[in-house]
Amino acid sequence: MDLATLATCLSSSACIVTQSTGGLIIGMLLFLVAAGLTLIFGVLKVVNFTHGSFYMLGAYFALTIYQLTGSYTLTILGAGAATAIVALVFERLFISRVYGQNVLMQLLVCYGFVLIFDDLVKIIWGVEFKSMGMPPAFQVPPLFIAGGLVPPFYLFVVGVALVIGLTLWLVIERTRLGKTVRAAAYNPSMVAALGINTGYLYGLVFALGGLLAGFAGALAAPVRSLTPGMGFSILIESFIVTVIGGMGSIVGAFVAALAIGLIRSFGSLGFPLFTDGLMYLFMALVLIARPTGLFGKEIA
Amino acid sequence: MLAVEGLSKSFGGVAAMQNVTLDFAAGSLTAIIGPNGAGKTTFFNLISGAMRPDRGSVKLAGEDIGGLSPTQIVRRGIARAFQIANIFPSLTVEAILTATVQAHLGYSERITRRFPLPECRDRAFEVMTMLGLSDKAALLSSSLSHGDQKLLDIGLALVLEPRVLLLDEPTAGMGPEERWQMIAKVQELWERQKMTLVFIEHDMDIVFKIAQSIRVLCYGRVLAEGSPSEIRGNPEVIAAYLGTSQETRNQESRSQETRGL
Amino acid sequence: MTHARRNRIDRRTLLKSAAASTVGLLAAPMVARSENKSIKIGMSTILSGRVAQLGTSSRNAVMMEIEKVNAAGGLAGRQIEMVIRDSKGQPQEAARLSRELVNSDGCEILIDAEASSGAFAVHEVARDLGMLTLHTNSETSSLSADPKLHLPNAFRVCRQGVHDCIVGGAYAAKVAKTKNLTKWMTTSPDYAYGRDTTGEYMSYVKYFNPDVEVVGEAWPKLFQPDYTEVLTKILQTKPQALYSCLWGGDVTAFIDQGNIYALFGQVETFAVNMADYTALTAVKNLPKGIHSGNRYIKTFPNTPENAAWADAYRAKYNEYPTNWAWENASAIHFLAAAAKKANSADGAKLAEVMKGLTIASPFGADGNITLRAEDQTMVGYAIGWGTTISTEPYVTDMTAGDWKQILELEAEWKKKKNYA
Amino acid sequence: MMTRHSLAFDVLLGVAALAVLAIVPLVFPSKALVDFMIRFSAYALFATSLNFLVGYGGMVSFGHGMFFGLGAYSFALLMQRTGMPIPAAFALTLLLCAALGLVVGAICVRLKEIYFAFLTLAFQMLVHSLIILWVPLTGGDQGLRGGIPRPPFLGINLANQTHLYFTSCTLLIIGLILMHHLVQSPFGYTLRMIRDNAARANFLGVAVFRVRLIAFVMAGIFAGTGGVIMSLFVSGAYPEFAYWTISGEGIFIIMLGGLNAFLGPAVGTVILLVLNDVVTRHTEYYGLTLGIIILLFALGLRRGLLDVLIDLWHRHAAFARAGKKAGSVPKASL
Repeated sequence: MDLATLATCLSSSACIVTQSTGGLIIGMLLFLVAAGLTLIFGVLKVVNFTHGSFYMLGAYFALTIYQLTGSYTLTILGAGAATAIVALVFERLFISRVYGQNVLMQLLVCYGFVLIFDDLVKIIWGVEFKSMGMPPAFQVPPLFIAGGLVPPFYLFVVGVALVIGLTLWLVIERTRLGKTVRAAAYNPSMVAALGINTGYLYGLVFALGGLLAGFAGALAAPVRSLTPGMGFSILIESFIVTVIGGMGSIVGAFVAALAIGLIRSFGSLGFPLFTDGLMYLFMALVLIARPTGLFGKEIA
Repeated sequence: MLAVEGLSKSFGGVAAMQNVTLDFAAGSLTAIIGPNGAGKTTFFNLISGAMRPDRGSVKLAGEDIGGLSPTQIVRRGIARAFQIANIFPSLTVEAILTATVQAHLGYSERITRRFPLPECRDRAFEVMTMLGLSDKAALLSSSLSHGDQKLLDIGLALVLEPRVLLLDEPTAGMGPEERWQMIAKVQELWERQKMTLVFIEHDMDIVFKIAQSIRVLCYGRVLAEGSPSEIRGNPEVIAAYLGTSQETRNQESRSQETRGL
Repeated sequence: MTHARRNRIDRRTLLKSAAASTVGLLAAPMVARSENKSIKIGMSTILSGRVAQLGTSSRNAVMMEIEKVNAAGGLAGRQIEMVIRDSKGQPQEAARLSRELVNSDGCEILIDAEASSGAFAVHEVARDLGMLTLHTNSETSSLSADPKLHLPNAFRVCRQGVHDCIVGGAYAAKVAKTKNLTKWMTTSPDYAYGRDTTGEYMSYVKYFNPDVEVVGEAWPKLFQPDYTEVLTKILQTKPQALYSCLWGGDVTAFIDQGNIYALFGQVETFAVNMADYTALTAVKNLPKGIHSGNRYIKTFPNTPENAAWADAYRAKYNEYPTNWAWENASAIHFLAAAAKKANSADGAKLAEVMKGLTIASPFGADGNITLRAEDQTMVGYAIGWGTTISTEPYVTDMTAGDWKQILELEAEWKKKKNYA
Repeated sequence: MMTRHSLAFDVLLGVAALAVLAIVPLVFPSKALVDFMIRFSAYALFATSLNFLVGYGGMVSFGHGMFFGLGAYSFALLMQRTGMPIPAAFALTLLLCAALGLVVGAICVRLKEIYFAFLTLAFQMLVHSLIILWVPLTGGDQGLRGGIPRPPFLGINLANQTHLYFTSCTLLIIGLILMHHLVQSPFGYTLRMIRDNAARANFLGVAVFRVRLIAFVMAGIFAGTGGVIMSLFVSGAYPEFAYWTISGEGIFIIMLGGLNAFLGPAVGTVILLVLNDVVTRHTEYYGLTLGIIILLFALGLRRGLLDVLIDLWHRHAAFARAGKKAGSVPKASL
């Protein structure tokens, strides 16, 4: 433990800024993945263990598209779209067959695909880890904000993530589609009763989840090393996020993701050896206090 | 036998039960009626410990049982059956009843012997005969007809040899003659068991046929209480309740189901 | 109907695999070990998951060398047959596989090409079965240094943490003196290798240059995808110099993420595992002037033999060898030499002659490498530090470590640890 | 009297099975088979205990591996640090597992479905990071090294692989008999009631929390036994034993074997181990192969293997009896 460092940091605005942006970037990428996860659970009641793989695919797609086009904007959009398509196909062809079945059965299908996707990546892109490299536009020195260091790229990432998150929220809260989605989350039979094609809706939700994960992957690609199985750690973390936030709650995912991000960045100062432990501890505490997560609906 | 005083409960500021005071004489057969959202089910939930009352007392034979856990209340002799039959889908009728008996006798955590304990099994069969489910003993409860499921559900409550039995719409979702068979059964059981029986019912014909006395709830308040004849003549009741049609009642009962516990 | 068909299909597949397994289990050969018969060498390594690349390169190197040995007549006249299995990096699997390699595949020699925890698992198997076992990847010093773990039948044919630390420490201390770097910080993966190496490295830096003080530590998890919290912590601590033994994809991610904080302009960085082709070729815009130890590079030792070996490997597998590759190649070199000397392929006899065996090697500091008798671990291999440049040969100004000094300090270190 | 449902019958079966297992290595003198059976015992105990929670208690735990890990570590440590005889270390280990189960269970079993799953996962990961952190005691990520001393007891010498084989098989069979007895006891049926409909059970006077907690502790003890066997097999202990992947494999095993049949997990264990051993032999694309096989199960059989077989058997019986089909009613939930 190293509480002194933490204390001195909390007393310096520079440190707080730097650490917070650090936490923010971790949190935002987590949020993008977790949002899809929680959305899918909320609507389809499916615990999508393949979501980490979507993130991985997003990153690898980004790598390829960037190598081909050299345009990062195209890369992000392309990676998102491609992943969305994969997700859609995955849902239509496989997950849709296990709706309403034992949760464990769905979990099994997902697990199967985690393994398959990892090996496919291995076959297509190779076992060795890759790095996409920073787009030239962002190869600039970090900015100083209130004495804290803030890399422009991270500003960009956080910005994009926020925009995506906001759009998502607006779509869910304001649009007709969003209403349907919420209705479906509340009571599927009702949606069916309203004469809405649930198959179409579910496919859409899955694709949306894939899109978000794909974006996350593309945004992470320039700074994280790409390896088969890279989806895994983020999967676990985003599960922690969704559970803390309350399965099915986008807002919850957002709050929890930020919390986890900050816990990581400040925790690494105070408890350098226990940053992961902190995360699980936090989750345990939340669940003990609120058995269905921060924003989770009470299942009576 | 059972008496509630000043019972109040509200959900998020919405009062579901306001200062309700009622009592049910030992061995009486009472019907609770009331329109949509009258708080009938809430009333049962409060008595059976599914919900804690905000204010007010629940007394069973003079003992205050307000705020006790469902298990504790069951042990004190209040059993209930549910609006929607909540049977254990993957178990057979026999197993369910036997397991319930063993719970009643305090054997449910026995690990020294094998299931079924003969004494429990025998009792289970008695109940089955009483209910007329003997020939269905080996069936999965989930494969029973709706009526039989409700019957079994009531049977489970009976196994506990309750002093007070709460039935939430024993005839909900049944066809006409099924209803009458059911209600006849209920009446028969009541006579045999010498217990205090309180039931929620929508079918006025049934209510007026078998209930000794009736309590009318409306928007969480006691609107009226008295003998069937008194209630029949009560203008408020007629205004508030008897106007509504059977369909809406069914919908209403369903909407309450979805609320669940 | 369709359902029924599904069942049938599936039952069939199941029966197949079941049958296959029962054959594999029951018909386990009680191998007759006649001299003229070919000899099986079992190798468990990591062919899937994060480290797959290193495992694959280990396999490549071994196969490449085996070809030569077999072409030259094999081990004392017996052709070598490699049986290579994937442990997926799980120690219990490594243990299981090693047992299976011996018990059901009839392997007579084991090569343990596992990372540290796997190596210790295989070491226990070696203790149990008494097979000749060559550890080719685990650099954790205690594996060979700790007498409690010593086995007559187990050898370590790879670099060793403490050696790296002594050389790196001496090198870093020199740089620190000239550039007057006193405030140091460390960033290493939070597992045994990371902790031990970092601790020892810094202790030697201090030993050679007492002015140096460690002002902060960060311990990212192994395979952690994001180092932001680590980087910001470094920026808070504002050290003059940074040591890290992050490796593989982790070090490249760290470099990529450090770049956007312009970290390497501000801090003199010593990354022992940077100078390995896996990292050097993967990382985009590799910053100039990062100090690194040699893991494997074609130009160090700068001999025709070494270059030739690297080119041969590259020609065969069209990628550069890794650190694990040269270590596993050396294992085969030692086996071949030992077999010649003992004129036998029998594990016990080989183990006997391997103690203290010195062979010519492209990877030797002075053209030779030796399996030191006392603790049966490799010494004399090329070890040195240099600085990175963004293009081939990626690393320049290599300063070779002084083995005389290494051995002296290693002996002291062992005393300090009560190993000797 | 001894019916098919009596403990005596189970014991008899167990003894018979043990007799067979005793003969096998004499008939097929294969070290590999012996090794396989030891691993099988460890995993089968672990998986069956997990299914005791999942299949009979309806409690899907993602953290069951914590007991496997604790079992392995505490046994290995007790043997290394204290000179105590093996049976004592074993008993003490089971005690520790029970204690952990009691503490974690008391916190977790209140939670519903997925939240229960993830809270157990959280505790497992805490146990895992504790193992990683507490290097002086556990050896950290390198695992517990230096081997496990195995002083002979009652003429049993666990340093001898054949003895270890018999011991593991015996532990396995005793474990299975005990768990089967639990499942068939009044307690077992109370557990089923809770699985089907906890709230209703509650209104029948069942102390849901306590029953769940007891089940959680019991499962922990048996899982710990599996861990002990594993530690003896690798003569050490590794953090991987307490990692979530072990719990994942456990779930996976019961899904393969079938979670509605008592022996399903045992069957599943065979399937997984065989897959693992056979597939890794032939390809390094283990994941791809395994993944496809998983899909065959999940989308093809849609149930565990043993479940399917039993189902078929019942159908046959039903057709034979020409018994009437019963329409199914959707599971009511309170």
